Amino acid sequence: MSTVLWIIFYPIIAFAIGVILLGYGRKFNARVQRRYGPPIQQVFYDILKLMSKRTNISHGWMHDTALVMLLGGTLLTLYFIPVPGFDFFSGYGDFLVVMYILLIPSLGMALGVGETANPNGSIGISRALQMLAGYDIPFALTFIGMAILAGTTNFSEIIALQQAEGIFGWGLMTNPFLGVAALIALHGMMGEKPFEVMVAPHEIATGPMTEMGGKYLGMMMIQHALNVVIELTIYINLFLGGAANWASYLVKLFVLMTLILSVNALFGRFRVDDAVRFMWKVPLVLAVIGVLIIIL
Amino acid sequence: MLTEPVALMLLLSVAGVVLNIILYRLQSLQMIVSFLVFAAMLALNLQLYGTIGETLVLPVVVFGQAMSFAVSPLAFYFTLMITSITLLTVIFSLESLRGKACTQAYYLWLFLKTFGMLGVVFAADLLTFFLLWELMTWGTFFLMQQTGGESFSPAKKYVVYAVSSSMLLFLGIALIHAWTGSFSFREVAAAFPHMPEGMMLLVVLLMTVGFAVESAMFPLHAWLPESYASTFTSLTSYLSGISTRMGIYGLILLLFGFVGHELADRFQLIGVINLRYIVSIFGALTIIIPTFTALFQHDAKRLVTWHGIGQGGYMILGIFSANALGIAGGIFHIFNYMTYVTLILFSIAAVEYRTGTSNLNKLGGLIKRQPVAFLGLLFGIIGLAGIPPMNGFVSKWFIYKALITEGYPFLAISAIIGTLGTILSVYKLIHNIFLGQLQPEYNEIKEVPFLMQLPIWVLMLAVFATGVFPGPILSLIAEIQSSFGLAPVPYTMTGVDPAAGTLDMLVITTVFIGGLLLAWIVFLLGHKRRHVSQYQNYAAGHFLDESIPYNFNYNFYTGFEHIFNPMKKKVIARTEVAVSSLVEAAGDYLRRIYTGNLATYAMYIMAALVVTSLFLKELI
Amino acid sequence: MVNPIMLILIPLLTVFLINLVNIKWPKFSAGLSFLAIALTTGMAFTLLPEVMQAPIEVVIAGTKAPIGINLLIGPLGLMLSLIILVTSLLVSMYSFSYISDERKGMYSGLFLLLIVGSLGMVMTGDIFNLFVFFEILCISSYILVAYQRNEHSLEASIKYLLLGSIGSLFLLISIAILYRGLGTLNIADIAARVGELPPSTRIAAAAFFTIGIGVEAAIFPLNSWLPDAHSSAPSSISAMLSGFVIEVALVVLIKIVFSLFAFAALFWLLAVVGVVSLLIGEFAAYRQENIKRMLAYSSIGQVGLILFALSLGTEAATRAAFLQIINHAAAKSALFLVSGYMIIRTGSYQIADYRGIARRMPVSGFVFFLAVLSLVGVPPLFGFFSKFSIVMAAVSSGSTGATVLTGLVLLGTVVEAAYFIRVLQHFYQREPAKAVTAARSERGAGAESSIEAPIAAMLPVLAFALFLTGGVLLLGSITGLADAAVQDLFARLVSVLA
Amino acid sequence: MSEKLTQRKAWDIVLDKLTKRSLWMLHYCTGCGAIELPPTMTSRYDMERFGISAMVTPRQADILLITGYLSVKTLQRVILTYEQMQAPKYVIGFGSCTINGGMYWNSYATIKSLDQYLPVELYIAGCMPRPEAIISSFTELIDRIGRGEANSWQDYYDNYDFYKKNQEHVFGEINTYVDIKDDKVKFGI
Amino acid sequence: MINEVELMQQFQKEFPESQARIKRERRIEVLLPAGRLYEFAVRIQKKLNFQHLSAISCVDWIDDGEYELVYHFWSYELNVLVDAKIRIDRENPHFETITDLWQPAKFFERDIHEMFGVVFEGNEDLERYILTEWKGPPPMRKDFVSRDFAHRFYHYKDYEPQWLTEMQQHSSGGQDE
Repeated sequence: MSTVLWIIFYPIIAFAIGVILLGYGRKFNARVQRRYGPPIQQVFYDILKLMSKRTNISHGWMHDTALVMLLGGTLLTLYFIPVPGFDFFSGYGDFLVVMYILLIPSLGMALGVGETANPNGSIGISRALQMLAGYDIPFALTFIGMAILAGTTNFSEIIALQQAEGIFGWGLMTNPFLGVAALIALHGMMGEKPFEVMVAPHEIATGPMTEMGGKYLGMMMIQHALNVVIELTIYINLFLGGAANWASYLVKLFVLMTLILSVNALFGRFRVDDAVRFMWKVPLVLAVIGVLIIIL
Repeated sequence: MLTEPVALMLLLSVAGVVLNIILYRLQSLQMIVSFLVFAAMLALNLQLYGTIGETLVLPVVVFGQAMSFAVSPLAFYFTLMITSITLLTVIFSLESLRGKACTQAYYLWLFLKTFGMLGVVFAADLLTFFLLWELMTWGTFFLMQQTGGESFSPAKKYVVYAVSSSMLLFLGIALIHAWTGSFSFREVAAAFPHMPEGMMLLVVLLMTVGFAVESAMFPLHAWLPESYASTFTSLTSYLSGISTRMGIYGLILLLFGFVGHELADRFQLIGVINLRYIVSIFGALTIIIPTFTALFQHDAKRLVTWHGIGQGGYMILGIFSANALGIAGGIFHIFNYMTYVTLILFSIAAVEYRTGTSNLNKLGGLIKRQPVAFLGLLFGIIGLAGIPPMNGFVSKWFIYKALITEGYPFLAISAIIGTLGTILSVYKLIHNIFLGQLQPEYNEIKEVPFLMQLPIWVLMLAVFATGVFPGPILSLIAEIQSSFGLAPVPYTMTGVDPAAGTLDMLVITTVFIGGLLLAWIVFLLGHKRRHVSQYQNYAAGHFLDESIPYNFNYNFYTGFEHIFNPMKKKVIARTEVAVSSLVEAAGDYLRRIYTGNLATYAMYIMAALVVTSLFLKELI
Repeated sequence: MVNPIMLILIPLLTVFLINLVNIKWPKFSAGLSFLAIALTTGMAFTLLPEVMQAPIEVVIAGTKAPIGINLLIGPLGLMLSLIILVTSLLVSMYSFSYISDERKGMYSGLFLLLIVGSLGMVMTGDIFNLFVFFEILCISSYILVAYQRNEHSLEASIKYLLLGSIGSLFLLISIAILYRGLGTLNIADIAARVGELPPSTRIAAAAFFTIGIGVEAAIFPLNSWLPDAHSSAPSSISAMLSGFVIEVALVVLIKIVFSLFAFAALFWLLAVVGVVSLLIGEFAAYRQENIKRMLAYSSIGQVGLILFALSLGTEAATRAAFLQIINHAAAKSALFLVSGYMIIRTGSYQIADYRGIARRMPVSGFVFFLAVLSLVGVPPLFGFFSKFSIVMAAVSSGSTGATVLTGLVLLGTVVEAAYFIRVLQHFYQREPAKAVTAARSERGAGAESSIEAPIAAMLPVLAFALFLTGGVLLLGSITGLADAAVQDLFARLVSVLA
Repeated sequence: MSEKLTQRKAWDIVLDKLTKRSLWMLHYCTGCGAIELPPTMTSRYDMERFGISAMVTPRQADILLITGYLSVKTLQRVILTYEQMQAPKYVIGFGSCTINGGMYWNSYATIKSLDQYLPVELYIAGCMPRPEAIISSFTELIDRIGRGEANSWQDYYDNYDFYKKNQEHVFGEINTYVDIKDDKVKFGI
Repeated sequence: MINEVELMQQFQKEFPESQARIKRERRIEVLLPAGRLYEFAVRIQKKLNFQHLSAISCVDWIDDGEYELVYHFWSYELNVLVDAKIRIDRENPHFETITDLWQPAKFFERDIHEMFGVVFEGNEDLERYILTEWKGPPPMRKDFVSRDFAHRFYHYKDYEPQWLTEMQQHSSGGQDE
C-alpha cells in the first residue's frame, strides 16, 4: 500500500523540492550580485504564470509529443532512483538503465526543438548534445569504477554497501578521484554556468527555449526542476552514501546545490569546444586514475 | 532427403538465380517471381526449427569430401534473419525500383547472394563453407555495383579486400585440412586442441583476420562505407543489415566451434592480455573511430554505413567477453542491429524516393510531408542509440553488464563513448532530414506508396516488440550457447533473471507509458494550443518567407569540428594508396625485365644454364 | 583398334594435300584442315578406352633408331593430345572467318604442322624423335607468329626464332651427351641405364635438357620472348600458343625430368622458379595497357602456377596441375579469341578504347567475364576446383616451404583478381569510348547496333564458355583421366636421387 | 483601453494574484530609453524583487517595452514581435515620444501616438524616465494585473481592424503569418 | 612634401576656370564647373595620390534653383582635405558616378539619391535603403516641409490632461507653441 502512495505523491514531493532548490539558486545568485533577489517561491510563480498563458503556439504534432516525452522520460527516471523509503523500482533497473533513461528527456527535447524549425534552437541542441558527450564520458567512467568497486550495478546494493561503514564508506571517501571527477561532471550535467552552453541567452536567444512559449516553457521548467533533483540524488546515492532518512537527504541536497551554485555564480560561459576539451581533460584524467586504482 | 527444409531452401535460391537469368529483360515478372520465392523460403525457414540437428549430404564429392549441410541453432538464428530481411528488401524494392535504370540483374545477384549466405550458414564442413563463402563475397561485389558509374571504384576496392580475406581463409582451411585430414566440423573441432602451438596460432590468426575483413573490424573497415552507400538504398540496407554479419558468424564459428574458450585464454602474452583481449581492443576501436567519423558525414547513407561498422564493434566485444551475458548480448545485438539499421535505411530510401537526394545539407522539414518515414527513422535511431524501450538497449545492457562484471572498465567506457557518438550523429541524421524548415521545392511531395511503408511498419513493430519482450529471441540464443557447450544466458520473458542482474523491460516500459500519461495530463492543464506555419518564427524581428533559407544543417557539430579536425589524418586511406602504388611500382619495375633487346635475352638463357648446373652440382 | 600412328599421319598428309589443293581452289584449304583435325580428334577419342588399360607401344618396322618413329602412348600422352586436338579444332573453326586473306592456305598448312609437332612430342618414346617433333613445333610457330607481317610481329618472331633455336641447340647437346654415354635413343632404355652415367655428365645432360625445353615451356628467365610473340601473333595463334603449346612443352619437360633426372634439388628449383614467374606475370600484367600483352603476362603467371604444382612431386599436386592445364587452355583461349574480334572491331589494342564495349558486344563481354572468373577461381566455375586442389595439395605436402610458396601464389591470385576486375568494370562502363561508338560491323550501321563477332567465330568461344561452366558436371570423368595420367607419369619415376 | 468586464471566475482571481508576481520583460530596445533598463535590473533598483526579469524572445515575454521614438521601419518589427508574443501581454510606452511624438513631433519618419497601432497598457512620462519611474510603472502594472484590469491585449483582438487600418496607412501591407482574427476564434478571446 | 599653397597653384594652372582658395591650414576649396569634376577626380587620385574619398554631400540652394555637390578628397601623405564643389540643376538633378574610382562613392551617391533625388548614371545600385516604406518626395529637399506633412499624415492625440495645465501655470518655463 505504501508503495502506491509513494508512486502517486513522490513526483509532487520531488517537484516541490526542485522548485525550492531553483528558487534558492536564483536568490543565491542575486545575493552574490549584491541584489535583493526574488522570493524563494519565484520559480513556482513563473511556472504557474507560464502554465496559465491564454494562447500557446506549437509547430506541429511532434512538438507536442516531444514535450510529453520530455516530461514523461524525467518522471520515468525519477521512479528508478532510490530515495529514502522508496526504492521499489530499483529492483527492476540498475544504474546502467538509469544512465540510459537520462537520455530520453534530452532526445525528446531535441526532437521538439528541431520541430520548431528555429536555427537558434538547433544550434542550442547541437551544443547541448556536444556538452552531453563532454560530461557523460567521465561521468560514466566514474559509474563503472564504482560498479566494479562494489561488484554490482544495482543502486540499492551500492547504497547499502556505502552505508555499512558509516561516513568513511562513502564513495567520495573510498575513492576521492572518482568522487571529484563525478562532481565536475555533475556540474556539467546540471548545465551550470561555466558549462551552460545550451541556454546561452546572449548568443543564441535561450537556445532550445527560443520557440517555447506558454505551457511548453512551463513544462520545460517543471522538467528542469525534477532534473535537478534527479541529478543531485544520483550523485548522493553513488558518492555520498545515499540517504538513510529524509533529513540527511535534504541536507545533502542543499549542501551539494550550494556548492554548485557558488561555482555557477562566479564563472562566465565556456565556448562549446573549450568546455568539452576541459571535460575530457580534468575529470576524465581523474576518473581514469580512480579506475586504475580500483582494477590494479 | 530432398523434402527437408534445408535442401528446399537451397534449391529455391538456386531456382531463383536460374529464373532470373531466364527473365532477364522482363522486370515486372522478375519482381513477382522473386517475391514469391523469397516468401516461400521464409515459410520454409519457420518449419526449420523442428529439424535442428539433422544433416544433409550432397552426392557432389570435391577433393574427397562430400558437401554436407547441417541445421544448428546458430544456423536457424542466422537463416531467420537472412530470409526475413531479404523478403523485406524485395517487398521494399518492388515499389522503389519500378522503372529505375540498370536493375535487370538486381534480383539475380540478390538470389546468388542469399544462396551463398544460406550455404555458408548451413555448411557442416569447411569445404562447403569456403566454396559458398567465395560465392557470397562475389555476390556482394555484384550487388554493390548495381548503379554503375561512381559505384565501380569502391566495388573494386571491396574485391581486393574480399579476395585477400578469402585467400587468408583458404590458407587457414588448407592448414587445418593438412593437420586433421578432413574438412567436417566435428573432426576438426576434435583434432583442433592437439594441433601444435605455432600452427594453431597461425591458423587462428589467419582465420580471424579473414573474418575481420568481412565483418569490417577496425583497421580493415575502409571498404565498407563507400561501397555500401553508392548502390541502391534498399540494397544498402540489405547489405549493412546482414552481409557484414557473416564475418561475425565466422568469428562465432571459429571461437566457439573450433577454438573454444579455454584455448583462447591459452595464448597468454602479458598478464591479462591474451588473444581474446586483443581482439576486444580492436572491437573497442571499431566502436569509437567509425562512430566519430560518422559524425561528420554529409550524406545520410554514408553516415549510417559508418555506424554499421561501429555497431559491429559491440558484437565483437560481446562475443569475445568470456561471460554468458556478454556472449548472449553480442549475438542478440546482431538481430537487433539488423532490425533497426534496415528500418533507418528504408526510411532514408523513402525520403530519397520522393526527394531524389539523401544529402543532409539539402533536406529539412520533411516531417510535414512524410510522417511515416519520420516515425520509422525515429524508432530506428532510438534503437541504434540503444535507448529503452527499444531492443538496441537490451543487448547493449547485456554487453555492459558483462564487461563490468568481468572487470574491463576501459572496454566498457569505449562502448559508452560509442553510444554517445551514436546519439550525436543519429540526432543530426533525423534533424537534417525531417526537422527544421521545409524547403519550398519539397512542398508537394507525398508519402511513399504502401508497399514501401509495409516493411517500415513491420520493422518498427519488431524493434519495439523485441525491446519489451526479448524473451523469445533470448531463448533461441540460450539454445545456441548450449549447442556450443557454453553456459546459457539466465533470461526471463522480459529481461534478465533477477539473480544475474536487474533488468525488466516490461516494468521500464509501463512506467515510461505511465510517465507519458502524467505528462500528457500536465500538457492538457494549459490552455488550447494552435499549430502555426513555419514562417511564424523568432528571427529577431526579421520577416521570414520562402526565399529565406532558415535552417541550421551544414557543419552541425562545429564544436567537435574544432576538436577533431587536427585528429583527422585519414591514416587508413593513405595506407591503401601506398599499397596500390607499391603494386604499381612493382609492376613497372618487373615489366622492365623484358627489355626487348635480344642480347639480354640470350644472356638470360646462358645465366639460367650456369645457375642450374651449379645448383645441381654441389647438391649431388 | 586404330593404330596411334594415324594421329600423326593424317594431319601430316593433309598438309601436303593442302599445298596441292591450294594451287587451284584456295578456298578449300581451311575446310580441309578443319576436316583433318576433326577426323584425328574422332580417332583419339576411340583410342581412349583402350589406352586407359595399358599404354600402347608402336615400333615402325625395324628401322634404325634415329630415323624410325617409336611411339609410346599412355594415358598422359592421350590426355594431352586430346587437349591439343579439341582446342585446335575450336580455334580452326574460329579462324574460318578470322583469317580471310589470300595466304589462307599457308596458314592452314602451318596450323596443322603445329598440331603435328605437339602431338608427336607428347606421344614419342624416342628422345631423338622428341627433338624432331620439337623442331617442327618451333618452326611452325615462328612463322605463324610473323603471319601478320607488320613491323612488330616480324621483330617478335625473329626474337622467338633465335631464342628458340638456342633452346633446341641445348636440347640437341643434351641428347648427344646421353647418346654418347648410353648408345641408345629410346627413353625407356635410357631411363633404365641412366644410373651408369657418371654424375657430372648426368647433371650436364639434365641442365642442358631443362634449359633447352625450358625456353619453349616459358619458364621464368627464359620466357622473355613470350610477351612479344603472343601479343603480336594473330589472336587464334596466340590462343593456341597460350592454350597448349607452352603446357605441352612443360609436361614433356617434367616427364623427362621425372624419368631421367629426378633430382630433389631440381624439383625445388623448378618450384621456386614457378612461383617467381607467377608473381612476375601477375605484377607485370597489372600495369599493362595493351590487352594481348596483359593476357600474355597472365599466361606467364598461370604457367608459373602449373610449374609450381607439377614440381611439388606429389600425386595430388600433379593431378591438380593437369586440371589447371585444362582450365587454363579453355579460359585463356576463350580470352584471346574474344579479344581478337574486339581488336578487329575497334581497330586498337588499348584497353582504354574498349570502355563500354560489353554493351555492344554482349556475348563476348559475357564470355570474357566468365573466363576471367574461372581464371581467378570463382566457385561454380571449373577454375575454382583446379586452384582449390592445387592449394590443398601444396599445403598438405607438409613442408613449411610449400606453405610459404602457397601464400605467395594466393597473393598472386589477389593481384590477378584486381587487374582483371578493373578491365571487366572498364568493359561494363555506361558511356562508351569513341572507338567503341565508331565501330561498325556487317550486322548494322547504327551506333547502337551490335558489333558482335560473326557466328562462326562465336561458336568456339561459346563452346569454351560452356566447358568452363558445365565442366563441373563432368569433373568426375576428367579427374579419372587425370589420375590415369598421374599413375602413368609416376610409373616412370626413377628413385629420386638426393 | 476598453473596459471589457469579463465575468472572472474564482480561480481566475486567485490565478491573477499569483501570476502577477512573475512578469517577463522582452529586452527589445527600440529607442533611446533602453539605457535606463540596466540600472533597474542591477543591484541598486533590482526589479527581479518583483519577479520581473528580462527575456530574449517574444514567445516567453509578457511585457513589451517601447523605449522612445518609433520610426516607421521599427514599427513593422515591433508589430511582428508583438503578434508573436503570447497573450496576456502588456505594452508599456516609455517617454513622451510614444505619447504624442515627443521631441520628434514634427518628423516625417516617426509615428506620433503609439496607441493607434498597438493597445498600450501603461505610459511612463519623461524624456527618458528614470529607473524609479520604471519601477513605479512596474508596480502599477502588477497591481492592475492583481485586480484583473490589465486586459488591454484583448482590445487588439477585439478591434483588430482599427489597428490594421492605421498600420497599413503608415507602411502598407506586411505579412507576419499571424492571423489575429482566426486566433481570436480559436482561443476564444 | 608639397604644401597647400603649391597645391592650389597647381589646381589653378591645370583648371583655369576653377577658383581655388585655402579655407584654413590643410583645407583647400575648389569650385569647379560640373563637366570638369571627373577629370579633376582622376587627376587628384592618380597623380596627387588622394586615396581617400571621405564623403559626398549635397546642399540645396533653393533660391539659385541648384544643388551643390561637395566631394571631400583626403590624402594620407599630404594630410590635406580638398573640397571640390560643383553645381547641378535642382529640378532635374543628374550627374555621372565616380564609383569606378572610389568604391565608397556607391554608398554616398545612394544616400544622396534617396534624400535629394539626384540620379547618378552608372551607379547601378540606387535602390532605397533607409526610408523603405516612404512614398513621398525626397525629404531633404527644402521645398518639402516636414511639419505640415507630419500633421497631415499622422494622428495627434488631443492631450490636455488636467495636471499638465496646473504645472504650466506654476512653472517658469516659456510657453510651448
